Formats: sequence, structure tokens, C-alpha cells
Amino acid sequence: MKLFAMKKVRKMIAGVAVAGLLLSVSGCGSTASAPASGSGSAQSGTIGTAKIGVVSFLTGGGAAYGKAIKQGLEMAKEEVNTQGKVKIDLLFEDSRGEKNEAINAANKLVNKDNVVAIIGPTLSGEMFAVGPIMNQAGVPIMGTSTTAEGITDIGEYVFRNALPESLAIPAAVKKAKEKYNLKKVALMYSNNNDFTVSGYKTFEKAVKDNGLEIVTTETFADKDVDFSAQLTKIASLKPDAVMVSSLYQEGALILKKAREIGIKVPFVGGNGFNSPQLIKIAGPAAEGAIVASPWFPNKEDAAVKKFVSDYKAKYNEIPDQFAAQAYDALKIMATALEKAGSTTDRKKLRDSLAAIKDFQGVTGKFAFDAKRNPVMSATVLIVKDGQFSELK
Amino acid sequence: MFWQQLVNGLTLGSTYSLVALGYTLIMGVLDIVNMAHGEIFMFGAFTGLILASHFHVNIFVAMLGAALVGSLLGIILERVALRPLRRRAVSHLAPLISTIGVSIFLESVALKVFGPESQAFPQTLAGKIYTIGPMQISLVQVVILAVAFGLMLILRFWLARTKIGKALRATAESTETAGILGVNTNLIIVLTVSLASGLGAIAGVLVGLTFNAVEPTMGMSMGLKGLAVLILGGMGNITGAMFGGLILGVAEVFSVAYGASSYRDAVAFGMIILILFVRPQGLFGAKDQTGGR
Amino acid sequence: MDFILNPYYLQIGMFIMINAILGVSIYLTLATGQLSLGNAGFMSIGAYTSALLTLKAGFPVYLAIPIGGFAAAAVSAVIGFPALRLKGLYLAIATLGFGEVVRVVFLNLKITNGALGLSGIPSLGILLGKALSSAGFDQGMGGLSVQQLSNVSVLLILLILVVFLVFFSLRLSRCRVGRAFAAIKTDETAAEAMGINTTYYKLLAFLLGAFIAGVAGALAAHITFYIGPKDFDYHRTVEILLFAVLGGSNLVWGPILGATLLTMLPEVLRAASDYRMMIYGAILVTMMAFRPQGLISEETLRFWKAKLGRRKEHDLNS
Amino acid sequence: MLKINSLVTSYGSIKALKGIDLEVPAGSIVSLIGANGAGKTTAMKSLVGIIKPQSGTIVFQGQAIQGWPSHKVVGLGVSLVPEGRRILARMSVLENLEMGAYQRQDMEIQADMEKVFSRFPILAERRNQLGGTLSGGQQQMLAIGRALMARPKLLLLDEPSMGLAPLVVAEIFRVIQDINREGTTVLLVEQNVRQALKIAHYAYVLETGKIVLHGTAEEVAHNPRVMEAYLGGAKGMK
Repeated sequence: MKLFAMKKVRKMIAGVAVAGLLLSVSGCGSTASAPASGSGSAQSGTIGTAKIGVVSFLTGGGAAYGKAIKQGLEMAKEEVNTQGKVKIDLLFEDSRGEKNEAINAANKLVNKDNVVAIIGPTLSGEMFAVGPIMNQAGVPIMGTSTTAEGITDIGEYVFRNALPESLAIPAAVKKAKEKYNLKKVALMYSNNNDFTVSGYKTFEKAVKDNGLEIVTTETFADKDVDFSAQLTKIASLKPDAVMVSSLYQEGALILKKAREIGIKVPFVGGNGFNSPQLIKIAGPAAEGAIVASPWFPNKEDAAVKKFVSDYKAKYNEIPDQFAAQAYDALKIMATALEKAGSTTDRKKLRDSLAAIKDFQGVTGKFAFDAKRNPVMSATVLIVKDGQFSELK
Repeated sequence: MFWQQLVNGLTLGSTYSLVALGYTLIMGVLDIVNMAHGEIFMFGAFTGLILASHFHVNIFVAMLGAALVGSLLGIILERVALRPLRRRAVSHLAPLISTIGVSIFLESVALKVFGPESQAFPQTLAGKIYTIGPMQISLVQVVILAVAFGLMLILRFWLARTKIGKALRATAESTETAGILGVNTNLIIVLTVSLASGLGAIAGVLVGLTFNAVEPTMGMSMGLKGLAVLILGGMGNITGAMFGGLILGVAEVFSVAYGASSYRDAVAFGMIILILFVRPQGLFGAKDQTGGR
Repeated sequence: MDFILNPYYLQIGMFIMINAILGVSIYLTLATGQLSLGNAGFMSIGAYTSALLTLKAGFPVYLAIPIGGFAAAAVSAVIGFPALRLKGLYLAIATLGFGEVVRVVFLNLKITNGALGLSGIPSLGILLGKALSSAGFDQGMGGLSVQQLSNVSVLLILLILVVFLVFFSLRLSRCRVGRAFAAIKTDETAAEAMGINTTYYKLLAFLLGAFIAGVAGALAAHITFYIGPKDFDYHRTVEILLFAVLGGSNLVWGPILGATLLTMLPEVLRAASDYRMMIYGAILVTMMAFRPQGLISEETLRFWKAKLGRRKEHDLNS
Repeated sequence: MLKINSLVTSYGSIKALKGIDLEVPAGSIVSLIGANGAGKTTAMKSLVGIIKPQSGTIVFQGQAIQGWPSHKVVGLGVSLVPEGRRILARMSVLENLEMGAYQRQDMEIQADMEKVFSRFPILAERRNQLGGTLSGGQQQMLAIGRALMARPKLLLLDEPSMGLAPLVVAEIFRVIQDINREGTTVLLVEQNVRQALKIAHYAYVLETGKIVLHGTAEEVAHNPRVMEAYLGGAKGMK
């Protein structure tokens, strides 16, 4: 390798020279990444059209979530555009659940399409990669489904309206313990998904805080379909309840298999259980599944009822929490834009987002705390007669 | 619990075996790993699902329909992705890549056509559970075990006794020799690929039925497991595929039952790495085919 | 200029460079005719090693990255000895299996934070930005912001690395080691009979490939702030393989062109987002049917050399 | 019966056959002799469609068959006993013979099988053994037997004596003569020139892809060049 030494040095010199050249030529300046200065002049009640980028998991394995998010956002967009002072233009980009693609998608939206803010990406892992770049570039970014710990620690431009499981899960565990007099429980979680692992950690802590004994902890992976081995093991240990941190698909299959092999105890789920799909796939096996959620489609609330019926009319589905949170996210964004009085100024938008308080969305009353995490309350739900209803 | 877990393992394993059979047949005859096999498996599952839920056919008719669709896909695959490469002296990488291309294509078509959500079979067989001694076995499990073993036995018999089966084995050994004996080897290759794909499609229905989830990406993970079985049992070895699948299924289930479930996915590939180092020809491979292909 | 300095394109440029490095890593093992599909695994070892060293042990980035490479090489030495007894598809699937095992191990280790991955990894761009600021460029330079300046510098560093690797590979193919590689690729038995220590050279190629993949992984970790086991799964393995196959694996230019095209392709096809994976798959099938040797082969090079005259030749040798 | 006209076959850019002409009259034994690498096997492979010839014609019983796939050529009644015998090692002796009769649908397959067994009794003994476990000589017998199972009109033999003990070679050649006497035309490719010329009626000498000499076996055997190059000097053929 010695013989390279000389040439390496020469190459490096050449490299530096090229760099210098590049820099001197670029004297013409570049404002591509800087937002155009805000046109605050509000004419006849509107402040113009805001371009908002969406980075979402639209194709590939997790596209089901991306789809729900997209539908939620589009519903919100239509409503905002027909009634609000601000018009919104949504630009969707697919991340395929890959962090590099998410980075590229976000960069494209910001630097090519010049969006004012970004909603997404879908996965916490993607957010950990995209967040710092957006934060550095000064673009507000809001996750609607990124529940992992530490997301908003990335920086002051990073927001989320996804209810962290640290709020939801303890509520569910506590309620279930009181209601069913639980003593020992089994834990199950999908171990290759940041979202469910984070949920599992919260479960573990909540279970310990409630003084429950953990008889076993079993794992599986996303997209697994066979849970018979884990459940057979759990059945033999006879726990009073099973706590599951998974996405709805695996959750539903677990419920089905568990009921089939005769596990009749209550199942407490993480955020992933909170989907009509869970009931659809698991059918009668879903009965008795417990979950805490900010989103409750059967809530006695006019806004919720309207949202559910509109959504059903449009997409022939009941909205799940991904759709609901995405719907709220865009509404929050629109409110912040209105307050900021600009559709292009990212700094103003960030500040007005951070100041959001007492926002009434379909997922309940909402505010950002000092760390840009949501402040909202969770309802504990139980599946009864094929529907989510409040566990009282 | 042991017996129950054994049943679980055998059920899982028999699906692996069926998937691996498809790989093995194509590997044996063409010396190619068909990376699109998992996606054909997935299309089979969807065909079965559509037949069962929209046309309310009997589950065995659904399997037949899936097998037909699978075979058809196999024929197309052979025409589009394999035959153009066969005439030329290309590296053994080319068909690997070409079939990877097909697998990516099929998966994205499925995502577009069927949507990303997981779908379930109508509850035709579910619910019935038999208790035999310490074991509980569901009707679905009985069906999958019976169909898997039945198909494997038929395949074995067919290969050993029928004229076309023998022609297939001859082609597997040497395309050239089979040709000069009068075998239309192109036809045999098409037949093999479509047969393998048909089996894969049936496996898809069975897996969809047993585990009640059919979705576009299901082919990928199953495909990887099938590959593991291919190595475990010995490439191109039918017996190896059958027992390799069962062994893998049981090993995975037992790793959950008596070990840590989080390492379950490492079991499959850990096993094949071990096998390759200790016995590269696979558990059932003949000595003369050691790794030196 | 605006066009080139757009962070979007700069970022894609960085990914192209990282992928080009990965392309070189698979090219080196392919140069001996060994198809190793473990590169994603080695990449993850490099990435995690470097990320953990900087995050937990406070190592400086410039030291942690090569250590990541060495860690990958060390692991490759351990598995290389038994693995290289296998040939063709057997080696391919064994190394594919190795990659899966590595992924599952990272998924289960406490220090790697499982599926949650490692976030907040010190970024090359930000570090360079800080360095530039402290060097007095905090107002930027020549109309460029510090951020752009640091991005450009990162890209340049990567570019230099790629150029060096290409140069290294070209040099290699002209010296004794390279000729031994070629002999093994053509006919291993014959090479052995000629007195070439095939095990040694195969292992060397394997080690080099792993080292470079490890470095690429480490670089990727310090460019994207975050790594998780998912980044190094089967899909990544296939992607790396495709660089070599699409571009052509006989010359080092092949994988580099492959990496460039395949990194850009999804971006170009963004408009057709719903159909982009379909197009991607179709391209692969078509490629194999019409040009299985990849886009660049010796003939292509000869053709262009003839066309461009001796100048090109000179450039390649410099 | 078989007529080859200016047949050219190449591997990539290398021409292995540079335009050969050859004729096999019905009922005869024609021998194609030449050294290693002369193109003998290439000629055989081109004949049965394993390799596609580049140009030239192959006419079998009035039908141009160049470029046909192997299985169609076999269908016309041409069987090849390939170089190196190419026994199906993982199939039994019986199955190998059955594969020989692959295209036949008639009822006499069993009878033909018995005929092969009576011609090569050792095969009958080992009928259930795997092909790969047979000795070289037995494999050659099996290869010939397998080719005969197709009831060929023209039997092509590629180096049947290769690697066999002299006693076995003599046995094989005796069988070839028998087969010919029973009415099958034979095209024999051999390096064992002495033996080949002994049983052949006509002979062609192939050198580096070209026919350099042809005539009756007698003529060829007495050609000084042949005697020099293949038969070990003037004493060669008595």
C-alpha cells in the first residue's frame, strides 16, 4: 500500500482544489433552502395557500398505516380548504419505511418543492433520521404516529401529536388491574419494530409499578403469522392477563390463536390494538381486548361522529387512530398557520405551533407541552360486541 | 406442553416444506434459486382467498384454483425471466437477479391490486378442535398436515414412477443427456417451474388458512425460510426439503418454548450456517454434490 | 450552482457515494468469483461499532469510522475460514444467513438498543460545520451557509474516498494480487494447481470487502444520525448485489455506475411513486434478458477507449 | 441416409468446425477419426442439436435437421451414445433404459429391454443398481443399450472405447458390429483409429475442424499420412 501514499496526497490536494473552485464559483449565492419571506398580507380573510409536505409509508410492508394517515390528512385538507382562512396543498412522498428514502423524500419536499412544514414520517426510526436534518434546516416537522421515547429531543422544530404510549399504556394497565384483579401477567411484543419495543418497555414499567408479576416475556417479529409456540407456552403458565405490544395485524392474529387454544384471560394491548382492523381480522376473538387510546370512534362527541361518518362515506372504512391523529395533525397545522399569519414562514409557524393550546380535535383536547409532546388524555377501551366501548 | 409444541412445530414445518419443495424442484432441474417463489406463494394465497371469500367455493377448490394461477405465473416467469437467459452463457447470478426483479414486481403489483392490509379467510374450517391425549389439534392443522404430506407423497411417487417424473429427474441430472434421449427439455423445464409454482401457491392457501393472514409481503419472509430449508435439506433434494422443513419448523417452535423467543429468527439461519460448515451438502444431500457447484 | 448546492441533491450525492463504496466492497469479493451476500451484515457491524464508539465511548468520528471497518474485517476473518470452503450459491446463501444472524443479534443486544436503534449519532456534517464555524467561517463562505458548506465538504470527503477506492481497485487488478484474484475467478482448481494460495487470496478479498463495507456502514451512520437493525436487512443485501449486477461486476466501474443509477432511480421515479417498484423490478428482468453482464463490461470500456482515444487510457492509469 | 454439407460450428468467436462434408449411407458403419480437439465431438453435438451449427446443412433421410432441438432429432430415429457415456447416475439401470425408450409408445419396449439384457447380461444383474455405481465398461454398455432402446435408424457413437480396458473395448466393438448387422446404420467417432477402421466401411479423417481425407476404411487405413499419424508408422495395418 506504500506506493499509493504519494498519489493519495496528490489526489487529496486535487480534491481540495476542486472544493475551492466549487466554493468560489458559487459566489452567486443560494437561497434554495431558505424559505421565501412570508407574505403576511392577509387579503379578504385568507392568507393564501400553504404547501405542506407529507412523508409517509405509502408502499411496502407498512403501507396500511401510510394509507390511513393519507386518508386522514386528505379529509382534513378538504375541510380546511372549504372553511378555513388558510388553504392547504398537500404533497405526498413515499418513504417505503426506509430511513434513507425518508431523508430523500423530506429533502425533496423542503428543497425542491419548498414546503413550509412536513407531516410524518410514519415510523419513529425514520423520524430519528429525518428529524435532525429538518431541525437543522429549520423546517417544522410533525409526526402523527411516532411514539418512541426521545423523538422531540431531536430539536425545537420537531413536534408530534401522536399520543406517547407512556401516557396510554399505564392507564390501560391500571384499569385492567383494578377491574380484573390481576396478579400475574405475561408480556408479548414484536421485537423488530421500534414502535412496539418502545411500547413493551412502557408496559414492563407500568406492570412493575402496579406490582404485578411477569410470568414470561415472549417476542415475535412483525409480519409473523404463527404465534402458536409463544401462546402455548403462555397458556401453560396460566397468567391472569396478557399484555401485547404489537401492530394490529399481529395483535389480531395473536388474539385469534389465543382464543383458539383456550386462553380466555383479558388481553391488554398497546397503541397497535387501537384499530377497527383488529376487530375486523380477529372477529369474535377480539372480545375483551383492552386498550387505552386518545381515539375512540364511538365517542359521544359531535366532531368525532361527523368525522367517522364522513370518513366512512368517503373510504368505506371506520377511521383508526392513525387516520384520526393525522386528521388532527393537519387541523393543528392549519390553526398554527392561521395564527402565524403566513403560509411560508417556517420560523413563525414553528413558534405558533409550539404555542398551540386548547385545540379541540377528534382525539380530544390537545396542547403541546414545553417539549412539543402532546398533552392529551386517554380513554380505556374494551372490545365488546364487535365494537370499542369505554371500559368503566 | 411438549406434545402440543411438537404439533405446532410440525404444522409450521409442513408449510416450510411445501414452500421449500418449490425451490428444490427448480433448483434440481435448473440449478437456479428462484427468488420469486415467495411472491408466487403470496399470489396463491390471494387467489385462494378471493375464491373462498367472493365465490364461496370449497377450500379444496380454492386450492386448486390457486394452483392453476400459480402454475400460470410460473409459466410466465419461465418465459420472461429464465428462458431468455438459458440460451446464453451467463453467470449463475443472472437468473438470481432476474427472479429478484420478478419478485419485486409481483410484490408491488400485489400491493397495488390487493392493498396493503392483511386479510383473513372466511371461517370455514376454523373453530373445530380435537383433543388427542395431551394435544389439541385444530381442523385447520389437520388439513394442512394432510394436504402437505399428501402432496409430498404424490410428488415423490410421481417422480419415481411416472414417465414424465423420470424425464424430470433426467433433466435435473443433465439437460443435455435428457435431450439426446428424446426429452423435450424446454417443456420439462416449463413443467417444473409451473409445478413448483403450483405447489407454492397451494402452500400459500394453506398458510393463509392456518394463520389467517394474507398480505402482499408475506412472500418475503416465507421465501427466506424456504431458502433456509433448501440449504438445510440439501439443494435439489426432495426428501431434504420435506424433512428440512419439518426440522426447521420444530426447531423454531422449540426455541420459543424452551429458549428465548427473540432469537427465533436467528434459528433458521444459524442452523443453515452450522449445516454449511459441518455438512455443506445438507442433511440429506448426497456426498457427490458437495458445495462444489 | 444552486442546483448542485440544493441539500436534496447533496444528500442524494452522499447516498450515491456510500452506495458506490458498498459497490466496491461487493466487487472485491466478486473479483475472486465469490458471491458474498454478507455485505449488509458487515456494513451493520461497521455502523454499530462506529456509532457506539462515538456515542458511548466518546471516540472522535474520524477514528471511529476506520475502527468500524476493522471490526467488520475482524468478524469476516472469523467466519471467512469456514465460509470460503463453500462455493457458488452455497456461499451466497450462507453469507445471506450470516447477515440475518447479525441483524437478529443487534436486535437483541442491550447496547444496540434493539429495534429502537441508535439515534443522535454525531453527524459528519454537523461536526464539520462546527469545525468550520470555529475556523472562522461561521458566516459561511462565498455566499454559502455553514450548513451548505459542511454538506459540500462531506460530499467531497466521500467523493475522495470513492476515487481512492476506484484507484485502489484498478491498481489492485494490475498487480500480483489482482492477477491471482482473476486466476481464481476464472478457474479455482487451475489457480490452485498453478501454485496460487487460493485460500489466502479468497480470504483477502473477503476481508477487504468486509472492511470496505464496514467503513461504508460507519459513514452511513454518521451521515444519517440514526441506525437500526432494519437498515441492514435482506433488502439492503439485495440492493448491494444489484449494484454489481446492474453495473457489471467485471470492472470496478460497474458497481459504481450501478450504485449511482440505482440510488437515483427511485428519486427519478418519485413522480410515478405507486409504480416505481414495479418499474424497478421490470428493469432488472429486462437487464438480465438483454445485458446480463451488466451495463459496463470489458467490451464497453474498449469501445469507449477506442472512441476517446488514448486520453482515457491515460486517465485510468494515472 | 445422412448427409452433411459444409457444416460450420463455432464456440463464440472460435470456429470448431470449418465446413465439413460427410455422408453416411444406410446400413453402413462410417467412422470419423481424428486426434483430440479435431472437432469430432463438436460434429456429433451439432448433429443431434446440442449445439446450433452456424451454417451448412444436415440432411437425414431427406429432411434438413440442422438447428433442430435434440428431442426432435431423436424422434426421427437418431440416437447418440455421448462421449463420456453420460449415464444418469442418480437413476437405476432399469430407469436409464426406460429413458432410452422415452419417445416410444409401442408395446415392445419390454421385449427390447430383454434384448438389451441378453446382449449385456451384466446389466440384467444390476438392473436395480444406480447408474453412477457401475464400472466404466458397464456404463458404456448401458449407454449403448439405452441408445438402442430408442430403436434408432442411425446410431451415433462418440468415443465408445475411451478409458476402457482392451478386452472391454473388443467386446464393445463386437457389439457395434452386431448392431450394424441387425440393420442399424452407425456413425462412429473414435480416437482408437486401429479398432475403428477394422469395423468401419467408410472413414473420414478430421483435423482441426476440416475433413482432410476420406474413403473406404481400407483406403484410409493404407494412406501413409494416416499410418504415420494415427497407426504408429508403416507397420500399422497389416
